[in-house]
Amino acid sequence: MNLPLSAQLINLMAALLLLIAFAMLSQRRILSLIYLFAWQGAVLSANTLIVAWSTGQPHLYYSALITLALKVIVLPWLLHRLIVRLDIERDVETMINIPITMLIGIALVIFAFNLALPIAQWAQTITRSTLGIAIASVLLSFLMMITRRKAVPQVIGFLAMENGLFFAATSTTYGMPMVVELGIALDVLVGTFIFGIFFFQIRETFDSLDISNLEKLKED
Amino acid sequence: MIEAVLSQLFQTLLAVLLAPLMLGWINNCRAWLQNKSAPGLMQPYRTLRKLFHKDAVLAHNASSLFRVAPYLIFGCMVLAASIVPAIETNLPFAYAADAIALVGVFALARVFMALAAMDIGTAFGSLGARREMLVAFLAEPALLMVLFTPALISQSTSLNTMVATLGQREFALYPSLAYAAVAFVMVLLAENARIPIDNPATHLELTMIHEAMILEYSARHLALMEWAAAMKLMIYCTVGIALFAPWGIAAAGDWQLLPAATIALVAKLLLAGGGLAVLETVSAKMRIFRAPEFLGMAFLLGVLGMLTHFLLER
Amino acid sequence: MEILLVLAFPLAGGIGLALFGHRRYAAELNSLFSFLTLAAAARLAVQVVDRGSFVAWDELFFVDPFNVFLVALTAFVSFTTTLFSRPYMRNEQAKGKLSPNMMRLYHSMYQVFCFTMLLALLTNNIGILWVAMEAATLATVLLVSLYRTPASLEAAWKYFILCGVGIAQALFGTILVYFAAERVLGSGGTALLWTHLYGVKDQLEPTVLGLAFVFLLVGYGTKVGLAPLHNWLPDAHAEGPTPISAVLSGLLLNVALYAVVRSKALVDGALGTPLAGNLMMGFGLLSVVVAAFFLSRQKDVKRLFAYSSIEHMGLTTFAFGMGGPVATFAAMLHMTVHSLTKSAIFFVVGHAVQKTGTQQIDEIRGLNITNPTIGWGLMLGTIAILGMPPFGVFASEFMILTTAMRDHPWATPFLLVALGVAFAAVFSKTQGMVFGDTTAQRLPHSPALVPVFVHLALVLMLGLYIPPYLAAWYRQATQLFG
Amino acid sequence: MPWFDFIPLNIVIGIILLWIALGVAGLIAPSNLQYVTRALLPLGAAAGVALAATAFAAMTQDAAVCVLPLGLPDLPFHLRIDALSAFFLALLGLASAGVSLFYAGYLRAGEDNSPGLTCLQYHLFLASMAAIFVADDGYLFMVAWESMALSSYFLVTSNHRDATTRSAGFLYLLIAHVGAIGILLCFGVLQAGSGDYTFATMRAVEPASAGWMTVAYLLALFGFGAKAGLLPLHAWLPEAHPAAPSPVSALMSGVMLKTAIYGLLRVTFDLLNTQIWWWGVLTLALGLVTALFGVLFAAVQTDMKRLLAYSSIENIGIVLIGIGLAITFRAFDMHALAALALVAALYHCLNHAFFKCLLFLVTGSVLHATNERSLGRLGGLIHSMPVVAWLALIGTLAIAGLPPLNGFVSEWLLLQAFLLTPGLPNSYLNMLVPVAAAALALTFALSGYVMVKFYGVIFLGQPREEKLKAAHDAGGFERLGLLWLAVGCVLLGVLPVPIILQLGTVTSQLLGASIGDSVVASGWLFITPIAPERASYSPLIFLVVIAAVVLLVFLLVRAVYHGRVRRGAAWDCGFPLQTSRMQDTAEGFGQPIKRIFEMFFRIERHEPTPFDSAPYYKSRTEDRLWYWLYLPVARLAERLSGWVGVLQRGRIHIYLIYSFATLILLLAFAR
Repeated sequence: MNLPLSAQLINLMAALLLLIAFAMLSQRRILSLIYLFAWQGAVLSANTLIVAWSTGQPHLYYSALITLALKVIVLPWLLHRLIVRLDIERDVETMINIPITMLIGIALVIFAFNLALPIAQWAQTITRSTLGIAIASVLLSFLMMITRRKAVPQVIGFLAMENGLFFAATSTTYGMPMVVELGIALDVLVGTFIFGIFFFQIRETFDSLDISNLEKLKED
Repeated sequence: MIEAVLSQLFQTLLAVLLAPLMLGWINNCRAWLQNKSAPGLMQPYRTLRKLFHKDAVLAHNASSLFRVAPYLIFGCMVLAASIVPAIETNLPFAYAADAIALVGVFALARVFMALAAMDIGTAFGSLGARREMLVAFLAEPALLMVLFTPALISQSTSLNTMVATLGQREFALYPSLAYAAVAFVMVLLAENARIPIDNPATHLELTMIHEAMILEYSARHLALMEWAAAMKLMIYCTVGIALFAPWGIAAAGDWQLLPAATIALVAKLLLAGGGLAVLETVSAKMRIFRAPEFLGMAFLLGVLGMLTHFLLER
Repeated sequence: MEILLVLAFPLAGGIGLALFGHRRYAAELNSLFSFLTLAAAARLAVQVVDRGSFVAWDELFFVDPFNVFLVALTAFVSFTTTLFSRPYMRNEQAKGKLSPNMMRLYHSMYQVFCFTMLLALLTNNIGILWVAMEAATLATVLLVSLYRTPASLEAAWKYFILCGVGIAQALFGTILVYFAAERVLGSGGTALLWTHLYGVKDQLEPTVLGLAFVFLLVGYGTKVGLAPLHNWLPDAHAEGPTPISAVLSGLLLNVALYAVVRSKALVDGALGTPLAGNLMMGFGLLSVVVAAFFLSRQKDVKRLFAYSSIEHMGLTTFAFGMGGPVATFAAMLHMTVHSLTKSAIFFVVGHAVQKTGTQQIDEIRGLNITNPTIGWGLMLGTIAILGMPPFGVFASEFMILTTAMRDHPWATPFLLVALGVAFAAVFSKTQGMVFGDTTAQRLPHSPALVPVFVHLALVLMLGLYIPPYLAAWYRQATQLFG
Repeated sequence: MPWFDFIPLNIVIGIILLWIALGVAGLIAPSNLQYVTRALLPLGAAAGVALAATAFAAMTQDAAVCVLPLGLPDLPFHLRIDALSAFFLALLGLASAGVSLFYAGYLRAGEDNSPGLTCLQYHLFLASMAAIFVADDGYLFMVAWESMALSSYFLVTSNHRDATTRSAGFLYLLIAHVGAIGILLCFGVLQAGSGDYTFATMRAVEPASAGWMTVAYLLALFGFGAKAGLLPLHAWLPEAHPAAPSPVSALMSGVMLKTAIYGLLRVTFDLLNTQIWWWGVLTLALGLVTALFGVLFAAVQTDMKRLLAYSSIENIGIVLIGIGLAITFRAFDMHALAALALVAALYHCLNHAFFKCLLFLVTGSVLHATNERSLGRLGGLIHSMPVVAWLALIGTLAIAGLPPLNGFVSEWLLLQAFLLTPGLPNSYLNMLVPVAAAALALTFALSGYVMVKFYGVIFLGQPREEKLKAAHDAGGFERLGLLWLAVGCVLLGVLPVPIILQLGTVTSQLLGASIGDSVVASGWLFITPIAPERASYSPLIFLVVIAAVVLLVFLLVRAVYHGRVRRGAAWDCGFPLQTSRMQDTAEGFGQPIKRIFEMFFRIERHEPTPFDSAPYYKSRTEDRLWYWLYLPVARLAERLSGWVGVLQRGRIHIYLIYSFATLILLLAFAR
């Protein structure tokens, strides 16, 4: 395979992203989840940087910067403070057994790749093969949200999904227009704040962040 | 035209006046058959006269309907009598009401009788009314079926045409009419409060139907009721004769045959009365809830008659 | 220019009320801003119907009959809702359910919510559309949990998570569209603009758009409340304050559906196959049937009407899926009458709930003895929403059903069974609430029922007589999806 | 304005608008009784008379159409008046006039809703029925149809504090709605893919095949049958009629049921161009079953309004029998006979409108006078309310089908139609139809039984309760309304020929044939459907003879003997301790029927044994169909909704899985 270096780098990043996604899927401890999330952000911004450099699109630098600021620093910091304030750093949660989750994850990855295949053949970007990975990571974080019992990990899963989307945006198309990027970034930020508010409200109402408290509204 | 009206009047009066006699005749026959001593042919007339002379006694809560009813019922019977071609087939009134209407007239009279019976609000009155209506709603359809068979044969419901077709055209045997005739006799027994459905001679509370209805009547009202009943029986007999033994009934127009026709009619009526008496003597009164079976049988025979008509006669 | 006003007023309102929202006159202020928005929207509508569609602000916004009719509707209903919420929220405050700060949050967020919906409708940029939709979720989620009760928290949480996840899928769809359009329109802004996308829709790569539509449908469909993605909807409607329930089911669902329909138009052009239409019909039918059977087991009055919203959204989606002039016309009419009727119903229900102090259907009795206007309002509203003539809902359902009978006979039995079941379910419950003897007491602030009867009168008129002006308007909109 | 050139149609539209206006006017002073009862309702009655006159005139003119700029943009309101619709409009006008007059006297303040509201609902009810008869496109028809259902529903539930009333109203509206769905589908089939829902188009185009035509017919039979109370969709009728205020029950039973007949005729003979013979047989059979069922259940009722409701079911059955015959004859191209059968059916519609309205109104007067609906607590009212009693007698005799009143005329015509069936080319039918005739005869006879029970128990005998002695007779307006209808019954009974001639226009419109010429053959005095020598009937002569004889006999008896009368205690076989409790009750009258036709009923009986210390008798008679059809359907719906409940168990993970699965499925499906 004789791809340009940039493309190889991007593919590497993609692989890393997928790896982290799997790691998150299997991670029990909240604190390490947050770290993993930060790492994912880092990979993302690096990836953006590479794309920007290789295609020479100025606005991608900004978006790389935003990503760095938001997803590597601000959000993890916020989450960290949150769980410290709620002192649940040590929280370990029980999930349905990991091997099965893993297997499902792998199945998803295969599915995603097959899904992306025709498109990848049609596309001409140097980074076409990453679409599959993007889809895969989105689906994986979806799976993660499904498997989590506690509020914070679910939110992290949500943000991870956002990362996957962002990755798709940057690597398959060289980034969305600036307005949209900013809008999305803003939404994510506000969203996280609101999540924060919720954590406290839920906490003070149910004195735990276990979502199994939130199963009262139903058809009986 | 004028003779038509005359013959109409003649026949109507004949029916009205002969009715009690017919009743007397039947009673006599029964008496002979049950070897009792007979009251005499004219007894019904005497009874009527006696009743007309008496003062009417009404219950305190008798309503106007109660007083009107006897006249209405009598009127219905007179009308019925003038519809049925008993001695000749050129009756103006026959066009005013056909076989179905005839059934209607009887129904009208019956309903008034039942209502009058309920009016005083005695136990027996309403009991009689209920039983009468019970018998009626079983007998009426049977009667209609009986009438339908000749109606289908003659392609008409007008009694005139029926008699003309059956009696005055070339002679033909209709097996369907046999069924109809049997059914008719059963209906006749039921409708005229004869044994086995009812017993005109009894006042035994639990069995009576017709008598229970007129318990509260007295004097002229009772007289009219009884007379109407007698006419009803007579009319039924004439209907039977007209449908199943129409020979000798004068055709439209030739009214010089009237005397002969009249004699024929009287002869047939005597026979019919005798037969009736025999039937009543040999059979026993049945429980009220056997009546549905009895009349159901009549109904069935009526329908069978029609079916055989379709099967054999077309 | 009007476009700016339409967006500026609610935005200003949002900021202004963030400062004064707790004051005594806040409610009036709220109504005032909404009224200004309505006025601007009206002018905009007139312009469009006269001049036809146009774009503004280097193609950032565009208006065509389709979205302008929704803009007008949104502005109108949000205005009448403020009229209703004035006494309603005051009663809540009087009952001590709400603190001044909550009132401030409520008023400001209400305006922001209107702003986001109008933005979503008016923008030309599918990216901005997505941003606006997400923002709408964010604006309402805190309102749903306004009462801070466990139930309301739970509802808000589910609302947030499910809609967040859904909307994320929509973003992926958007990216895919961009990804496909970029090839044709080149990178940069234009590849996200409806106007340009429609221009080149037949050159876009089918496979990509197929995938994109799936993501968009799942994404925005979650917000429309299509089964089986609907689970957030009844909770959010039942637990939030009633004005919010009214605008949620009266307006937000419409806006989300608007996004779906726009994408359908795009994808149809690219695919040339009825894929998009079939998917929408399938979802619509499923939602109608499922909702109908849910209806018959509801005990909470607001949940009941939330499910009825799902049913009607399903019907509308089905109609849009069928396509064709009549069906599309009917679908738009149905959007209109549904949001009018449903918001009216929620107004009445709100007052009824305040009177009786419960949302349990079995405990609300004999409304039209204590307060005939509320009772008859609820009764008439229910009859209207159940699609009984002479109300407008019947007009649209008549067109939808008859079209379905002609083009998709297989679907009609499902629809009819569902409609029958829904009728039995909803009507029996409403009858119980309106008739019979009662336990209701008076309220400190007299209810504002003018909006209710204005809405119902409009719906009644639409059932008997659709003004040619409006008809022409709908027809122009129908042209866009020819 | 283009629709102002043809008079009758405009007048009809005007009257419809007038009715609506009167209703709205009621809301101006909702609680002012005088205003409503002395001004609005009489005006409504006058409008009814005007409508009847207009329609009667319009029957002989040819059809006129107009289009109102209302309704859907591509389907404005089409209106059309032809012989068929004119006939039913006349029926509506005549009946409603009497009912409105009665209502003016019947309406009380403080009862149920406010007078103004009642006035609004009542007049909307009238207007929507009129609109049904002139509607000429699917949309307007449905709008009018459902408006009728709604307005009548509100009238039925006007006493909504009573739980049974509420459930009755709900059942009524539900079945009405289901039926409406059937009708809508029927139109959907009739427009045969043309996408145009005007009746004109439906006349022009034909459904693709005989199969589709049958589907259309069956849907119509279902939809309209649900409104008419055709078995097994009758369940609402005996519930709703008693629940409603009497004038409303009168209108529902007398006129509203006829809208269903109208619809069926419209679809069968007008919108569908060809008929298939077995449709007729099916309708005939259903009609017979319905009629028998109705009369049997009427016979065992103990609530006077329920009794009348069941008798309505019976009468609708009879009408359907006529229609069934007409379809069969028509399918075999025996047009004259088809016309005869149809005339019988239509005439019976008219009769039923009169005597059923009359009787329901009578129950209204009785209800107001005694506050009793149960036959077990009435009796002897002929003494305290003689006027009502005598007018009621006319209705009773008429509905019992006794000559010379109107009920008998239609029965007579129907039986004639039956007797003339032997012409049918199908031997099976030849055999079966007479049996049907037999069943019909049984029905007629039974209705006599029922009516004797009805009248005798209410008006005759001794009062079963003390308070009944204090009952007051009906007021002026009530009497006027009753009188109007009673006179109608007599006139329709005595002078049928002109009506039948007028009906000829309807039959010639629908069947292209009429029995008019053979009727006029022997003058206005005699009905002769085919030929004088085959069958003839002259109610007038009938009446005159009876009257003459009665008079004559009366005078003779007076002249020859005397007219003396003494009053005394009732004789009763000399039993002195006679009380009112010893008369037959309604229960007692029902008993023989229950006994003979046991298999039709679902009876729960408790009979005392000779050894009971506290003996009591209790018997509940119910409708088997309720247990065989309605409850199972309800249970099925419940079970289904139970199943869907599983979808929403409150766990957010499950919800996420739904979204996830949907996404995956669609992705797999889309590529």
